[in-house]
Amino acid sequence: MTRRLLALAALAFATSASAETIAIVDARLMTMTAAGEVERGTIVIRDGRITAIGPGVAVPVGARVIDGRGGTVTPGFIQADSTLGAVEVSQVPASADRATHSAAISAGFDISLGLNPDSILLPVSRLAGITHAVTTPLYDDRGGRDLQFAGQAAVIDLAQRPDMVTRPRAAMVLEMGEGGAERAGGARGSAIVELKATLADVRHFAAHRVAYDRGEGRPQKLSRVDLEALIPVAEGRMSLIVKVDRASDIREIIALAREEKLRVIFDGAEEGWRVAADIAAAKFPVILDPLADLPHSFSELGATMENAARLHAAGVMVIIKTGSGVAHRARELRYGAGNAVAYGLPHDAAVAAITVNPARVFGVADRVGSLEAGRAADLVLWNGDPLEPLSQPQAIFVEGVEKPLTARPLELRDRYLPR
Amino acid sequence: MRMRAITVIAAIALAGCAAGERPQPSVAPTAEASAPPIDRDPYPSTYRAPAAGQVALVGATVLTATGDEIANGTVLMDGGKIVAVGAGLTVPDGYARIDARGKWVTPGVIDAHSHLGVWSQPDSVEANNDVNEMTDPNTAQVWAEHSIWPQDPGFDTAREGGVTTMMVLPGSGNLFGGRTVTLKNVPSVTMQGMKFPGAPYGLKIACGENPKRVYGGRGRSPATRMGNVAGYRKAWIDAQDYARRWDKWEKGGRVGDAPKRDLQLETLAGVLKGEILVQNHCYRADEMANMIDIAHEFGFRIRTFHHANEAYKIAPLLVKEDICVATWTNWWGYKMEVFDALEENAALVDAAGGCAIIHSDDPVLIQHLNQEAAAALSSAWRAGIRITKADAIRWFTANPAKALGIADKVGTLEAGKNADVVLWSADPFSIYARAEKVWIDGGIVFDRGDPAYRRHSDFLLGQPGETR
Amino acid sequence: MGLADKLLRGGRATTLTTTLATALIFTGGGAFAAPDAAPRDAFPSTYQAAAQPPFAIVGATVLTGTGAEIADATVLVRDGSVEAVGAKLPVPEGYVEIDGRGKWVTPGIIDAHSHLGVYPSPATPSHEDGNEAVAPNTAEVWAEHSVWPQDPKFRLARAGGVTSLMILPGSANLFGGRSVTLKNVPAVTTQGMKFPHAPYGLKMACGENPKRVYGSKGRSPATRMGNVAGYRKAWIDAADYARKWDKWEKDGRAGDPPKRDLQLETLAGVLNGEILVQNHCYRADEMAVMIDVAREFGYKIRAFHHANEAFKIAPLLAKEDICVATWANSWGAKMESLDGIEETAPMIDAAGGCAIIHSDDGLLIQRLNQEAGIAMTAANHAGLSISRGEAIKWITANPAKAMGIADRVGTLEPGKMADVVLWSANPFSVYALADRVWIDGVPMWDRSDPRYQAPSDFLLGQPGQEFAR
Amino acid sequence: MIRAATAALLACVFTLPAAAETVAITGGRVVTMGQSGEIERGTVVVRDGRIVAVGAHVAVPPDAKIIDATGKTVTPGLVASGTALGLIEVRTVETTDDRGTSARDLSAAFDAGYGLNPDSLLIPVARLGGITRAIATPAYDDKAGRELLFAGQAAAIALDGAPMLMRRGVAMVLEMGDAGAERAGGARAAELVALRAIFAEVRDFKARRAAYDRGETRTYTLSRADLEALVPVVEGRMPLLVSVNRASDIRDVLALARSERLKLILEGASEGWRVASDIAAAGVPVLVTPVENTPASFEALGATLSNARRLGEAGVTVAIQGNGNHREREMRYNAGNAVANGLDWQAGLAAITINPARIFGLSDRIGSLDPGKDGDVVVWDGDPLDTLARPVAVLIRGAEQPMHSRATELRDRYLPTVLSPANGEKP
Repeated sequence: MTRRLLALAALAFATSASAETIAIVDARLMTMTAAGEVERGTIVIRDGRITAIGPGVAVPVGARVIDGRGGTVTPGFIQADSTLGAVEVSQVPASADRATHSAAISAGFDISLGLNPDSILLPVSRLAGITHAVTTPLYDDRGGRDLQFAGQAAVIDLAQRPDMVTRPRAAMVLEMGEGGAERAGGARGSAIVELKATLADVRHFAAHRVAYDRGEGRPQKLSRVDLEALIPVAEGRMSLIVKVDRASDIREIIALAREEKLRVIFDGAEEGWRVAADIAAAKFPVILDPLADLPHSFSELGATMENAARLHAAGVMVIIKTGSGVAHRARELRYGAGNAVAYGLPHDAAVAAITVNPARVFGVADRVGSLEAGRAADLVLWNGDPLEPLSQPQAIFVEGVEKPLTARPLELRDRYLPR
Repeated sequence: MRMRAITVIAAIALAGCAAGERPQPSVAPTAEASAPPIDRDPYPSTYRAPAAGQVALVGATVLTATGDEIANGTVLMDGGKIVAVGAGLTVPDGYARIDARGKWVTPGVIDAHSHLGVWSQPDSVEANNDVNEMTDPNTAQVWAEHSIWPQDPGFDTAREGGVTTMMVLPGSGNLFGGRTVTLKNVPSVTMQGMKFPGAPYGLKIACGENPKRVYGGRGRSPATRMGNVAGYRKAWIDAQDYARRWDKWEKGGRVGDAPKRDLQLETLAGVLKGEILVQNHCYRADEMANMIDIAHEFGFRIRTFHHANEAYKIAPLLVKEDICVATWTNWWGYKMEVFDALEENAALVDAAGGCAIIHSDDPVLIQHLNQEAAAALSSAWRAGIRITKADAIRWFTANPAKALGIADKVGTLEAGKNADVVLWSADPFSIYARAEKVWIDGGIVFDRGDPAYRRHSDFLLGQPGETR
Repeated sequence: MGLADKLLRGGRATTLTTTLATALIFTGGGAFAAPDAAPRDAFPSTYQAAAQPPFAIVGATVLTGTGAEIADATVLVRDGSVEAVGAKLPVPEGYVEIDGRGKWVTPGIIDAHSHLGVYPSPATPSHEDGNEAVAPNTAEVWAEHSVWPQDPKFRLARAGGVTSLMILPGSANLFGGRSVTLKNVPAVTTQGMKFPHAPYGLKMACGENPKRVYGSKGRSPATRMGNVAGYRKAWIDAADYARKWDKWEKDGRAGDPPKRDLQLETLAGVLNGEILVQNHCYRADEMAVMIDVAREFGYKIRAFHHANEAFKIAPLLAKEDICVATWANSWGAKMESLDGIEETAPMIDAAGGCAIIHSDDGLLIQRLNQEAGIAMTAANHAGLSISRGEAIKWITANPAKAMGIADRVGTLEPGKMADVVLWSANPFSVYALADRVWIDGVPMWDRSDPRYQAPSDFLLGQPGQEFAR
Repeated sequence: MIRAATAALLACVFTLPAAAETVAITGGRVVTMGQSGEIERGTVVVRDGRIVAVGAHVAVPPDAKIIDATGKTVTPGLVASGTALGLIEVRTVETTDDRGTSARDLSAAFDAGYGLNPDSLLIPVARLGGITRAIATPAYDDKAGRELLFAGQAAAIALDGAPMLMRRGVAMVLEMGDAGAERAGGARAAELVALRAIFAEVRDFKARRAAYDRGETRTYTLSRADLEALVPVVEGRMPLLVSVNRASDIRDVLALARSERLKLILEGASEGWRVASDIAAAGVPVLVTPVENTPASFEALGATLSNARRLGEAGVTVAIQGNGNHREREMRYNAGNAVANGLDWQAGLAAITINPARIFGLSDRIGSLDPGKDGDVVVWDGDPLDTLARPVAVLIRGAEQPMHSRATELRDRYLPTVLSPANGEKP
């Protein structure tokens, strides 16, 4: 009991960067940088920062040595398209802040506000090597809502600390295809026309803010909050995550993005492999769930487990996620990547798809997603291949802070574990 | 190669249509009967095993699901049955020899909880949703087999994941959801062509949040968990009464009019007689304890608790009651009653000596039950629980076979058992392992190297991506 | 060891008779011998107290629950039972001695009205199982099937000295269902908490709630006269049902037994005296009507709950031997509680009745001692003379009586279950904290020892649980 | 006993609040909560509604009515924050509930200072719990699926009859966390975004009132009345009273207040102890109900009996609330329970006297026994925080208040039947 309380205390208070020097030795290092993979190397961490990494790095005197033999060090994983921090129990609405049905807030919805760093989902996901997530708004259509945008996604860390937002407003979320059509009057055409009209409104607003505030601008369908939020999208400064699956829908979006000069991140793209060359030419990244191989709807009849491998082979930057808006099952991210490997994606590309690729796409690659000297340690030591279920993390660092290998389910387990 | 495969498939597919003879009803008419007997098997299986030759898998690591891991093992199949399993066996003449060195062999994967065919792909299409007859808390009169669409593309993808047998259940909106059906995962035009011959029926019962939300939300009973229990008990009282009336009529030499048949009570009475197995969706430990007391009160047995995320809290009780636990590893937290889910649930039940099962309840997860089990095994090792791969393989083979009442036929690689076999490219507890070949009753039903075996469903013919 | 057996034996005096009576009426034998008839105990308790060495609490002021206040007293506990209580008793050898000087000892607190487990925290629709508000008569439901043993409030109530409690269904219906009496011990199953052989209760509700719930749906009852018509119709059905079973029994069980009906089985249990009526009823005039209904159909009301106006008919209630479970502070939330006063319980007591302070609330259950203190103080200000020895009964001996377990708990008398609270100070004071709590002689709470403060599974790993409380 | 009861009966029928006169409360232990600290045996003199002298050696004016407080404790009148006093009679009788509006264009402008009921029978009950002043606080009326964010403005009231309004607009009431999110569309972020937008609107409106009236400003989502009501809030003159519980929500509110330069009061704050230093650093006071320790919702999982103590230790100004509506008299027990769980006794008393007075800007008039302040004094026969003590005299603005309520009248009516059952069922 006392032991458990101590563990609890550790869990709650282990947030300050430790002032010690740690060396992880003799591990396989997947740096995700130009240095590539080091078969047997050492990482030295001092005051939460990586001070040296590579083969033949000397262990400083007095360092705490973590034996990494047989193990692998990867950057902390990034779960793209999750709702971590915004949900506790999906079916308890009060604990879910993933979406709004406010009639006045659409693009302006900013999920980085009101996140819960104490969420018990964070340590659960962390035990699967996830140190960051792209927390992404969902749609709440309860009120017969017909607003276009789900809102703005944020990159967060899973350190369980108050300032959990790594990058707020990292991208705008828009569903097109079947869902978007439904929300725009039932036809894909209407959704696209509406989107173009909205972008025109936003550009007008951006150019006539003063008049708008004088009440002299043209009538705006969107609220001021929404209009403001969309300016960086219309100006190509903020990426637009477009949820879409059907091959033809993907092509439409590529064309629209060219006309409107939008930066697009495809999400889902279950038939992406069928238009892989177009996506590669447009240089748009794709977030996908490698396990999605079922024809759930008429938009994803071509779904296959080989989607990731085929897109990668065509030169598309692939980001792997677990499901859509996943929270409780975010921990399956590495299994998804493993399955992509089983279905043809190179192993290093699969690890990139959950580390450096999302870091780059969401603008946090200077902090996370790869292992370099000078950075805060954001990494995981595994006792085997990180994509294997039979491997477990041996040490986890989130942005310089070593996190305990505990979570509520483990406490529960220990309570009932036969002794 | 391709031609041969297609022929086999055609044979399988036709099996469902070619059923000329119906098996005899299981209740034979008696001479003095004044009323026609009840046909206990009105929708009989027309399944015929695929053409099976003599096959030898040689050199693989074999997990028999009886507790053994055999290195350099040989598995011999003949006439649809396992003939022998052992290390370095001599392959008799006439056997087609398959080089399995570096690969692994297990029994066919059995999913104890599936909704394939009753909630078919595309599952966003409402017309494809036949899983929940949510019109009354007690719909014991409905049978899942009458909702099955054999063309659900999910059957194919499940087969590619090594699934040879599955139980398809009605949903959990009702206290009594209806009868389950156990299927062989073979391509077929008819449901009867997939039915597992001789498999007992199950009765789907649901605890907890779902029934009370569905009916409480409509201002009907049950609106609370105590309302759930009152609903179960009332139904069992009715069933006892019904069973007694029939018994009396039978014992009285079938004189006079038979009691009027009632489909709902017929199913419940089947449980009281032990012919139908209770498959109980129930998450919380305290609710499982209540269900066990109800079973004692009315004298029936619960075969399996499904989902059962808190089973670890009462593992010794479940062992004592000999109730299987079918659960997940990774699912948790989406509603209150799964809040206390552990990755170690199955392992803790196993460690207590119980019958642990990893099930899917999902068309994606059913393709990766081996991986879900691997994650459970990994968590067990993390917790210091000593379970071997040879033990853990039971979680999706031998143990679900027990839960489904077909353990005498499938679930292990033992001589005499049906030859439902999976050849894996690697250790099935590895994320990279894929089912390379799958046999059902000794006949090949999947071969990853042969495109002819992939995507059989009529639905996907001519659709985008069909040629993947 | 045989402690559990001992507990069962202890309970035999009344409950076995009761149980046998049930058996005679419904089954005439073992439950499983005649599966069509009602079993005696379909959801049997699996509660067993662990064996403990004997102990003595020495030097405390003891309120025995029998009316006495004993200074510098010794309480001896052995094999889960109270062995002896008295001033300066010698402590036998081998007893663990607990220093009670400056402290107070009372019987374990008993709450006669709680919804812990059926309305757990946090309040989410998935947990809320207290009111089967789908029909005015749901006598067929049993509260125990709604109890979530992991409700974090059980542990909080334990820290408030509560050792036994009756969980009732809610008050939306005329007949809400059966209540269940629990030992406040941590358990994974409800059966693991069930007070062995405690009789069932039947929750009935008067007044505003049923008529609002059903009247607003355009169904009966929509008025108080509709309420009464509803009760009477149900009792007529129950009497008919009981008569059919009696006849079948008397006819030597020839022929088919009558078909079981869960709803009528519970009501018939009341008519036969095995199930105790626990009646939510605020107004004096409605209580008087309920007493007449009980007379008409020949059953007894064991307790009126809430009963804010009980003080208006205190002599009637004393004469009818009906307990009154009420509050000191709650009043005015609705019309029928407008006349609530702080002195209801003491006035019942002064009239010779059975007064109870109950909680009906997850916060108040942690402080029933204070609520009793408020009532006592208010009464003494009003000129009544209520001693502490008397007032402690409101939360110990009297609720035990209302729940039909007074032969086993509620007082510190030799042979009773050792459900004991050691308080840091006069328990009626706002500053008194339960330092230690024993249930059947087993330590269940210790304010200075984290081993006894473990929270519900639900709170494991949750934010803000860094220290026990 | 019967004699006492009869006397009480008579007293309650004929006693009206005494007019302000000169009163000397002598010989008691005086806990001033003010500049004189605690006086072992002291005297408090009240004249013309005001305290004129407090001390150990104060001369009793010759015309003074003397209340002998020997062996008793004298405190300032208690101040109840966050109450429905004056706004409600029976919670389930809607016509008697004036706590909130369901009007679709009335939010911040709703003012609980209108429509107060000085005849409310809740007031004598609260007074018998030593409460002399209260903050009448608006509540939400969400029946019509209301989406407006603010409940309205709270008012300070006195519990000595009409006119009871003491000060209007002492705080703007806003619910955040679970309930606030629900009202703003189901997500916390939605409410935070909406609030920022609203404050921007109010600032814009404030700068361009004339243009607004010419119809030349941009369209505002709020009505003019609501905009006007919020001007003192964005100017930091009117505190924003925010109900919030989860630690992260508290941090969000503190950040919002910092960036918007708002004056903040937190209410509820079940997990306040977890961010106590943040709250203290922000100089924000907190209204707590210290007995609320159940994890009643996902935003209160960290609820604990030690909240008040921990907040106090971190340097947060804490006021303790009662148990709502009809149960405000339990406020002092709540303070007692906070003390039982570690809060300093003086701090416990401060939390129901001087602290709420300060928090709502009323400490120039009430909250302590200092010369010049209103004569709100309570004499107790024991520890005012304990269940075992009762007030024996209550003065508000210098006037002795009747020591009975409808409840005590009921009690006294029925006491004789209880004590003499032979008298029958009815008196």
